[in-house]
Amino acid sequence: MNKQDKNPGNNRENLIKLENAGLTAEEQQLFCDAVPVPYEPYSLEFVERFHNWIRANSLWVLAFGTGCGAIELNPLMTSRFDANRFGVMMRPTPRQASVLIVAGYSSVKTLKRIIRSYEQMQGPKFVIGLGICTINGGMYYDSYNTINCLDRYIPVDLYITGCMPRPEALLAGFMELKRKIKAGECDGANRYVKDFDWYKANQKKVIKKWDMPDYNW
Amino acid sequence: MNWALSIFYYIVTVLVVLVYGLLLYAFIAKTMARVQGRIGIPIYQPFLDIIQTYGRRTAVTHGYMFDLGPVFRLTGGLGTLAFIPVIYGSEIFGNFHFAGDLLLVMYFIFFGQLGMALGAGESGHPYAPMGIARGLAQMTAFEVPFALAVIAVFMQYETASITEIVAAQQGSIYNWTLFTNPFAVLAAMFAFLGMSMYPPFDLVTAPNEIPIGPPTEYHSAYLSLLQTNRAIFAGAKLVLFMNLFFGGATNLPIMVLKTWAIYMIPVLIGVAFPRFKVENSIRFFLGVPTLVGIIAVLYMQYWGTV
Amino acid sequence: MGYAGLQLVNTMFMQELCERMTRQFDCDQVMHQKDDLSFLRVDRDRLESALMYLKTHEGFVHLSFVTVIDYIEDGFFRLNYMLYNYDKATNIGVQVDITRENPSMHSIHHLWAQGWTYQRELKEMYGIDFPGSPRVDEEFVLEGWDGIPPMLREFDTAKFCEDRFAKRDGRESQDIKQTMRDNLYPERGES
Amino acid sequence: MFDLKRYSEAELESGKFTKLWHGPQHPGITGNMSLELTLSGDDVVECKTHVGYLHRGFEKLMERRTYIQNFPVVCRIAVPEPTFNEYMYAAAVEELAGIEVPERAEWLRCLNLEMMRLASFLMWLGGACGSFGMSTVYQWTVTHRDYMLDLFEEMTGARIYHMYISPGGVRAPLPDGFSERALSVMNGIEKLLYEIERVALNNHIFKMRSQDLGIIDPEMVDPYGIVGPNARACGFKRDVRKDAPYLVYDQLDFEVITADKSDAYTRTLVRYQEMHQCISLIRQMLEQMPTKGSFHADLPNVLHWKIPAGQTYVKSECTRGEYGYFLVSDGSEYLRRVTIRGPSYTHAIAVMEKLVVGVNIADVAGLMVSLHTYPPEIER
Repeated sequence: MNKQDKNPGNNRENLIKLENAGLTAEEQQLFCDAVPVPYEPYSLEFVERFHNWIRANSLWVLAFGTGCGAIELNPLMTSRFDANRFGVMMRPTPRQASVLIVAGYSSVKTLKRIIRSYEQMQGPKFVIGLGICTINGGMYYDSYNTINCLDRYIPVDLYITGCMPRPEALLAGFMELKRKIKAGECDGANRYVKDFDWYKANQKKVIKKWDMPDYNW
Repeated sequence: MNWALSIFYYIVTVLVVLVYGLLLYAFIAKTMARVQGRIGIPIYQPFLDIIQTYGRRTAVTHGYMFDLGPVFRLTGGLGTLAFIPVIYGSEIFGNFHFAGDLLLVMYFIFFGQLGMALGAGESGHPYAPMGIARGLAQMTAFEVPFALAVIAVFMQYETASITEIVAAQQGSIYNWTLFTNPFAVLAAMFAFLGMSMYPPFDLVTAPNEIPIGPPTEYHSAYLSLLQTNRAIFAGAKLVLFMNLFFGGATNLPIMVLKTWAIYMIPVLIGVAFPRFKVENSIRFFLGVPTLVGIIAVLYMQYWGTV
Repeated sequence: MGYAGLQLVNTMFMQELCERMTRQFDCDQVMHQKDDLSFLRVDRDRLESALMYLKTHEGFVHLSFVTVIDYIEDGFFRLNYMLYNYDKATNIGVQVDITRENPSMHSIHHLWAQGWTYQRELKEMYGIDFPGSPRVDEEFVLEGWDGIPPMLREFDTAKFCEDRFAKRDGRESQDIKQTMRDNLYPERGES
Repeated sequence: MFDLKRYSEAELESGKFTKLWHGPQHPGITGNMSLELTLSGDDVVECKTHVGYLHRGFEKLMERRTYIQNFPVVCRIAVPEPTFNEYMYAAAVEELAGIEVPERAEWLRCLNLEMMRLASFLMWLGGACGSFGMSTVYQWTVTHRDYMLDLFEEMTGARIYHMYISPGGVRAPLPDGFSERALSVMNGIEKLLYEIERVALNNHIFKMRSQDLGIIDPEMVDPYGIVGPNARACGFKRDVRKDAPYLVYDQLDFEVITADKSDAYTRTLVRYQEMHQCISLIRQMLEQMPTKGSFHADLPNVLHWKIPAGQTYVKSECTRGEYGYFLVSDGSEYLRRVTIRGPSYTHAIAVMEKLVVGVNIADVAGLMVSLHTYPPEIER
């Protein structure tokens, strides 16, 4: 994904504080306005590789059924397919989760919640786009309320196509995600911070009721 | 004994109990998975989880108390373990036992929860105080039968030293408190159901009601501390129950076997039961278990034979 | 009584009902779609009393849904209140035409406690106002909508999508007719 | 008359109440919707539902597609029960266009619908037990639902979105040996149901928590438009399958199941009995079903399909009650307007807001599941 050419002048260096213009003056004091910074990998390479291996084998998925794809997550987590075998677990709170599954189409209203959840997750964090509708809109390409390309709003590490993707496809997707994490290719959280302005501009173009802080710590 | 050596032995004990607690946790998770028809997590998964949470590269704090919460919690776990002789007669696993250690241990069991309450309260998430209120209410309730059981044990052995209690139970299986004072054991096991946070008493982390309660906002290294504590604390609690009621252990395999067997009781009840509401839970603990506890004390008072 | 017998009774009941309604409420158009479904059209101001009559005297106690059909060519909205009679197993659709400019309609919330949800949806999706209906001005399914109400016929969702949401490079939309002709019946050619 | 208790700022300012957002990211909420709760201690004093997280604008999209293009679209409307959408759309189009469906297709459709009902109920039963903390039952039922999905895959070629019931008939006949395999799955599910009855429905704690929770007053049923098992649990003998039989339901032997008090426990029991009824219906159909004959009507070229002008309302009984399509055609290649009436529309919004007042926060999930709501059919 080559985004640098689309990025209209990254002026992060000049930026000290987020504006949080969507909030009222009273609320602005309640929220953090620090600009997110990318995290550094461990300085020793073998430590980083070790941690990547650990991360790959302990994937905590945020239990957030954003769309119809959530219906295939139930068989995935239960006895027929049992993703627990591979260290995939559901966590009910974004603070503790490391994988966000965007299950199918996301309407604009849900996208706002997806962004909030994603920003509250602690890095390294990974995003799986599930279903064709996250890739290019799929069946809802002309719907006025669903976004078409998910990776314009949050960085996506892996897409699983299909409508619906079967649980086997999801398992294969998790395996592929593990491979990518082990290889150190999943740096979505850092990409998000680096291209912060581009992502925010895209998000604000779609979400018209922006009554939340610019970055949800 | 040299104090430096004793601290070294304590650290060894903590590590052993930590590893054992994590393995036990994975084993229990696998057992529950088998009941549900699944294979379940690999046996080494809890270790990976701890390192994974520890290895998160970002963290957000909500204030000093928030930072201190997991520390308090871990202190509670370590403190509990510090005064329980894990293996009877062993120099390495003997820990800092002294004449009144049982009283101190009972204090430490609840210390961690209170500290956690302070920390989670500052996280600002509405589910956290809700979980704390539930947890503290339930804790107050199950403390009654547990305290009564421990009082009965005091009266039976006329000592507050865990080592002496274990010593009194040696020799034959019929010397265990389980057989000499069955009412106290029954009351204590009821309390243990509440302590171990499996259904029907998993109110604090009830996933469908207040997902996952107090630690909602805890993440990264904070969560790693909490996970460590969970393993140590579970191990310490099990060892305490084993010492008080099931004759203690003279070597490691016996300890593993007995604690595992004790732990299976709440687990097997847990997989087959729905969850109580908090008022039902309190009502439950103040009912039959408390009555059994009182009977245990009366039994010791009037018919007790030591 | 078998199902066929029930049907016959229902048909007679529906015809009598429609006649009664025509007499009482000046229904200007009656349409029998099938044995257990008829449509009546009433005046805008008589709607409430007609619904009240149907509910209390004729046993049409169940409001299935309220919806709107947008006739942009003729410049009116057609509101449709679908009622159901459990005893006679018959549906009746009461229809009202209202103008498209500053559309507003009487609330039926006092007749059915679920009425406000439908009215809230219609307000958001079509811009039809229901004065007095609870929470009618709140957002229902959309959030931060800044255009004309999306269900209106003049709202072009494909164009809106193109402006608002970026297209993925490489995605093509094909004309289904042409594609099927080319792929399935290549020998027929243009027809 | 039916005054909604209005949300007042002053109350919240007094500091006696807590505002809590339950959902959309919450494991106890069915699907993707949220409840805005005002709590006094642990009790709910005020609730506002927020829907629309799944709004895709189907009614608009369908106006832009030709009749046959809509056929693969409609099943996406309600995820757990796509088949009902397919059938309702096909029935509406057939009625307006005057298409006669072959008898065998009707049997196949009916079989598909009943299997879907059973699969959906299985998932729901798991959720109902899971919301009270019995995750074990949830695991069991979802697995058995997966065996049902295998049957669907065999019958239709897909697990979730079958696209099986097309206007004019069905896409394929039953494969060889289907009924033996279906019967063995049915036997397995029946065994599971008896197991669940022992483990969950007769469990003291389950009863204690779900009895007297969220009682639907019989007087509430008509004003709020409550349908399906929720209404049947308080004694109303209302079932579209009996009131206005469609497909082959008039040839099948079944009774409408009712109870006398609609609380969460009774609703669970009614649905539990309906699951047994589903199994019995599936067995009857597999026995009586014609094995020969055409399964699809001869249609003109679907690309040039024009449906005569008209309007109709067709309905069926889905797991939650009356599910209907209101279709208006103006004689062109595109439909004029379609309205999808899902029972969750009123159950999840008006009824939920009314019932949840006074309920302990711990029971909100249980109450919500006991109403059996699916957000995707509310907002379409």
